[in-house]
Amino acid sequence: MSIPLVPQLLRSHLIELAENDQRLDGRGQWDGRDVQLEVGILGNAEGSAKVRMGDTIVYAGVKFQTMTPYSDRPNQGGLMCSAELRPVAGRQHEPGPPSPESIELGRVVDRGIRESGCIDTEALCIIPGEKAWQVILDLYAISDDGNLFDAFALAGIAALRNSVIPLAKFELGEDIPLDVSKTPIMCSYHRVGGRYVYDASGREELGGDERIHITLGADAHVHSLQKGLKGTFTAGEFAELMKQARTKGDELRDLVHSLEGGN
Amino acid sequence: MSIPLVPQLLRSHLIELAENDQRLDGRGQWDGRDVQLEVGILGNAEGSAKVRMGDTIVYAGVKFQTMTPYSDRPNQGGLMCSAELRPVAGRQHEPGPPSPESIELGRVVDRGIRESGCIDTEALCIIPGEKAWQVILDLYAISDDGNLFDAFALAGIAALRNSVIPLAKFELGEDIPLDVSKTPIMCSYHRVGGRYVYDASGREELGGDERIHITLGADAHVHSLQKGLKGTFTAGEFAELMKQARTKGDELRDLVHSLEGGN
Amino acid sequence: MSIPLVPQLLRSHLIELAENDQRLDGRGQWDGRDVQLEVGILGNAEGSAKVRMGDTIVYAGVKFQTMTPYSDRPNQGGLMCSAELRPVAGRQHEPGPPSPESIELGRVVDRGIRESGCIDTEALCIIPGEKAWQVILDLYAISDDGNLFDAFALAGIAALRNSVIPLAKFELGEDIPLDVSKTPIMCSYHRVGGRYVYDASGREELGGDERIHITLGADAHVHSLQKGLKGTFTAGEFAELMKQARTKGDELRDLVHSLEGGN
Amino acid sequence: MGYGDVQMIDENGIRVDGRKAGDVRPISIELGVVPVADGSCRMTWGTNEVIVAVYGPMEAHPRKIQRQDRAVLDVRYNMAPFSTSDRIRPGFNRRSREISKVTSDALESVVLLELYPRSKIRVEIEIICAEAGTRCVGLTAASVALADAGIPMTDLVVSVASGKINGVVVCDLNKSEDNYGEADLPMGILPNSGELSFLQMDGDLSQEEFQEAWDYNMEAAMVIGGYCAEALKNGGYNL
Amino acid sequence: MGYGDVQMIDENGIRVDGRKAGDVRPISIELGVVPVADGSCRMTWGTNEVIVAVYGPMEAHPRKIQRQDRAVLDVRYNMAPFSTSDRIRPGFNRRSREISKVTSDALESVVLLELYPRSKIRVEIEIICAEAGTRCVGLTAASVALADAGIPMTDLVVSVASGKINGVVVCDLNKSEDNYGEADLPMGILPNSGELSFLQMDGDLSQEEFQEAWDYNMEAAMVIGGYCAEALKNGGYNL
Amino acid sequence: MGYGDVQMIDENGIRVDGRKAGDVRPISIELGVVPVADGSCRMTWGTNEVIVAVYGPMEAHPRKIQRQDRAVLDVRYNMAPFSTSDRIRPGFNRRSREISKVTSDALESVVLLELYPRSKIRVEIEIICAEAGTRCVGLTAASVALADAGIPMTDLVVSVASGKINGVVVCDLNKSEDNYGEADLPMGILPNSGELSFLQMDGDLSQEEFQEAWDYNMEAAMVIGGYCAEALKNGGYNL
Repeated sequence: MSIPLVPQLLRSHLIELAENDQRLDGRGQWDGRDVQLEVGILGNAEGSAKVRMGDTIVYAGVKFQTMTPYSDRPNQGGLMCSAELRPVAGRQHEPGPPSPESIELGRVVDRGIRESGCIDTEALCIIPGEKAWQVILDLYAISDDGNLFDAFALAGIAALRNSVIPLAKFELGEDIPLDVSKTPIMCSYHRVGGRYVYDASGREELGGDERIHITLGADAHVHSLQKGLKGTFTAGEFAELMKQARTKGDELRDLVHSLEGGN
Repeated sequence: MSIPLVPQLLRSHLIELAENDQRLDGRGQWDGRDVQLEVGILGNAEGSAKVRMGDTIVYAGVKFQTMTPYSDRPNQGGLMCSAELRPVAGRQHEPGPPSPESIELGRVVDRGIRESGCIDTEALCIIPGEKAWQVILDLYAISDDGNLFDAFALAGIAALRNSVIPLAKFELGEDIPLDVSKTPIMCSYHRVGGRYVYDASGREELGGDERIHITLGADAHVHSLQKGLKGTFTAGEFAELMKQARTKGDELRDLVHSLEGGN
Repeated sequence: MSIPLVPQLLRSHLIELAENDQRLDGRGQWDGRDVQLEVGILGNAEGSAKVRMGDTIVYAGVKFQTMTPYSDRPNQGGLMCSAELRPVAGRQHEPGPPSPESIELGRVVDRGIRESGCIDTEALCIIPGEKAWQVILDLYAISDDGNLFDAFALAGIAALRNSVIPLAKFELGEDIPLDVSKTPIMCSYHRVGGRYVYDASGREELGGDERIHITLGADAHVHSLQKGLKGTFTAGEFAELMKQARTKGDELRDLVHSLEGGN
Repeated sequence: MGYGDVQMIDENGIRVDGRKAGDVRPISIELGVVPVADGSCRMTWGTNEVIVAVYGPMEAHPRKIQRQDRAVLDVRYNMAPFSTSDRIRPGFNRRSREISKVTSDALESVVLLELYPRSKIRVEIEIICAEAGTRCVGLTAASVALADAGIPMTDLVVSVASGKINGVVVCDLNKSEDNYGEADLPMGILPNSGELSFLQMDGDLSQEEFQEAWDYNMEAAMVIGGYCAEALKNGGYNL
Repeated sequence: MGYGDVQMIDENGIRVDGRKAGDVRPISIELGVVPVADGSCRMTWGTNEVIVAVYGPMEAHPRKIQRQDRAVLDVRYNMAPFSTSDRIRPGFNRRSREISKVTSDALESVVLLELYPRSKIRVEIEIICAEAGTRCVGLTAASVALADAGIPMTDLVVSVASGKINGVVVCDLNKSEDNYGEADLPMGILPNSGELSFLQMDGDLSQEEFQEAWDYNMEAAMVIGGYCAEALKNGGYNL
Repeated sequence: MGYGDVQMIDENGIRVDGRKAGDVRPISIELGVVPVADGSCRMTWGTNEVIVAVYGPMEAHPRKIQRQDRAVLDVRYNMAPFSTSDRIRPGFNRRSREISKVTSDALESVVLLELYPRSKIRVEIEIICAEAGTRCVGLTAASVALADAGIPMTDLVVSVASGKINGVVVCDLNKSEDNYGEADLPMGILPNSGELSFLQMDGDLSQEEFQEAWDYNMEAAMVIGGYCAEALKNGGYNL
């Protein structure tokens, strides 16, 4: 484990900017970077997406396997979400076993999707007690310039909504689209220079404090929350973030839906 | 792996004490610390015990799983004994993979119980060749002030003798007590200041040399022996330890039995 | 991972020797060390061989297990080749997980045997889709004085050709010899002092550059090639090595066959 | 699974264990339970049982983990193999790693680490018996054990979770409620400042339900914070 | 499996995807695709897609990996879990370790490591979509990415494999050909000097077939080396 | 398993392999069998075959494992995958770890480690063919290999096990006896002093049976100690 030096100069600079309501790259407090979302771009995956938010670039790929249902849930298949932070994604990402940071990242993204109930695990059953589909969503960062959480969550739900169950490959009939009933969207806020900002860049993360992740569904239903890193926040601060997440979440949900023909 | 500094001052002090037939905490050579034994104290275990010997505190918990019998022993279930030395138990216990010391600890305690034949593995068979009970005894140290071997062995056999096979939970009938036909007792002796003492404390272990573990059943039958650490001993020294272990073993066996209503 | 110091003095000496067409131990450029090959020497293995090439000594042992055939190859058994470079084999071999070097060593030897097609995996099928033989070849170095590749490859093919399928032990009938239809032979060349030599010793490896492994079958059919370590070579250099390997391969193949009664 | 079929709350708003919606399960706190540690705490909460030992401040080694300007806080959350209905295999576990991390983040927010440069403080959270809400019990007990070890802090962290069951928001789900629960909102609250240093949530809550669960947690945290303060003054609470 | 039954080459020597024996699949090269890296390259080759990022030269740490007289080259070849028809489980993998090592050996032969003592250069090869020949694509793309990062080299390494199918030697096997192939000869060729820094081979080739495959590789490498040079001059090729 | 049904000892006290109760299986000792090592020994004992190599004293590294006042003894006991009837998978193995530790403890008791501060001595025990009693063969061979390497010791350690079969105490169980044995008492004896540096025992022995097994081991150790001394003088024994 290497210890990042606390960049005191960077922190001072970020405080100064915040006092003038400015950010390093000129964005406003609640502005996100440009988002590019592509789906269906991986030849060997049953569903896929690529997200670019500024210089942060991630892929999501969906594969299907058959599994034996758990004995206490004989009518259900499974959803597994795995996030890999490989050293390709940045100078600071060293090879080795998954760090606590990357475990948290994977689990928070996973819960945001899973807990929304967007996938009906009973619909994944093939033969009760014997065979069911396991949906495996793999998240893969190629370039980390901050806010991998939101990039992974966006790529993940877009890839799932773009997936086809490969019945033909398993000699079980004709391929059918995977039914995904919701579009949970994560919005992450980082305390930088003393105030929260949306979609922190890599340098803002480096000089920032605590982080709050909010995953919302339609009608502002809350599906998942997580506070990470050292720091405290007030009820008032949280209420403002929730308000911002409602607006931004709807915007990104529209982006996902805009790529889907029939929706 | 950290290397404990050989505490030369402590060793000198222990030699001086031994020459005057004294110990650090005022005990006699063959005296043990106060022993507190409680059974049935863990809500989610099928058998449990807690042992306190001075400032050494350990738990033992028994769980049952079903297993497929090994093909060469279709009529037998299994007994598994696992000892964990987690960092909660003391400043010197660092996190990480099991050390050679903790592997030895677990295996010696396991053999003392297993080799006594106190559990009839054929009685654990449910359907020959298909299903049998696996008894899992987990030993767990909370506070290590020396002689974890004896504390684990005592908690282990008491927890097993206190166990109930959870037939109801597995929908196999009504719960029945696990049949444990013997009460093997381990007594450990450590060379401290040049002579052996019973039930060494943490500081005595730190300044001591080799260690001898003797597990006896009823009628002084020998079930398990182990010599640990650097050092040699004579036949005469061993004969004296065996004599001491016969007396102490009977005493602790009576303590275990005193907590059992009908025995 | 320890870093071997680049032995500049050794390298200079090797260059000087090469300029005079000499080697450290007096051999000619294409001479190998004395080879001793014994087969059938391990009591608990179903096939075995021991090879000594100078001070390099290795064992190969063959064991059989039953396996369930892979669903896409229901009529086939398997061959697994595993090479262990344990610390017994030399001062430089530290304990720990397999190094990239030992992984390469195992895989190159494995491919040389496997890719020759000398074992008909369909003949290893016992009951299609249900049961088949898995042949496990374990390569084990006792003393490493260079060129483990060739020693392993030679011991490996000799042990396989010496193996008996233990039908009786598995209650499947009477033991029969394993059918091995070919005798692939690996010849390895190391650039030492600027030119290639055959069968480099430990000190030649230490002061050498890149390495080329050529595995040939009868009629000079090529079954496997590998270039290892830093360095480049020309087409002309390679052609010369191929020529040398054809001669040497035939010689070693005859040695293997000379130990087999009926062949 | 037909949640509607299992009625966990009666027509008078009384839960299966007799509690009202906002009630917390019974809690006891004992200090000094690990004699070899620098500070320790045993907390029972419903049938949860948690032991926390604190070691340090002590020299951080190997040196590469040292921080020049503050102490390193090394927090581990672990479930004993016999703590649950099905045995837990010892070893690497992603859930425990994540809980260890968020617990550490929550405690770092209150411990005055800058008083101990180049040193290490170890916090060992062991779940001996698990009902529901072990991460909350562990975090609360850890902040008490740190205080017992005399480590300076700006505040305690008191953690409690509210959730939704049969469409009703209630405080501090027990095991049977958790099995049928539709959402869970654990929070870590500083009783003096009212700020949060820990927050998670899973499931489905409307904005109104969310606010209700938040408020329950805030109220409960003040009550439990009182228990903790009493335990630290008197060496224990409710024994 | 009855190779003879599956006819992969027609009577005119035309392969299933329309190529002649010596033809290479379509290739595209894009630079700078990993914005946070010091150099990077995306290469598609048939339906293979590979991304390579280069970081460094930077300080090598921990210090025990430093070399006093040169830089350490740290090369990793990895397949994304979704890159193949059957998902690949992340983690330790003997095949990837070996390919990483031989790729590193091949690149060390051309990179002027002695210019950067005590430092480290990381080369991360990620297979995003795999058809056949990923080790060749990865090695070629890695040498382009190193050039993109401005690391001085004596030459590029261009890698390509020829093989045998239905008893015929052809260049650059695609996936369906690879499934029925009888031999595979990947080589890593320095386009300027014509020397080799990488060589593997598996299967069964007579001496004559071997020579034919060798010659196909040499010719193809010169063509592909031209694409690489063009990409490095113009920021991409065939986009 | 009905031990009574399998008669391992006849009415004259003769065992299945023709030995009397106190007899040891045939033993041979060969030195220098690992040419690259500083000392080595091959010991066969019945059909057991063990090879031990000793490396050192050499510099202990990394430095954190160094001891200022003595050498570190690094002992590994390992069974080759093909050494037993069922293949053993390479890798971590609790049994091997424990035997390595007790073997190391037994050897540390006789090796004059304080003569080599800050250095390391490696002892590699490889079981090539296992019958019964491999830990005894390994420990005995290791002490011979240390002597072959010229490492100063106060004494050899000779290890042998007696056991109980069909209710009769006998010395040095072979494989078939071990399968039906009711107890096993391995000891490590210093032939000159008669002291012990190694002791284990499993099973069920009355005090009288225990004494009988102890006495057999003591007698056998003196005989085997003679073989070892002869081997060290003459470069081998019974070859």
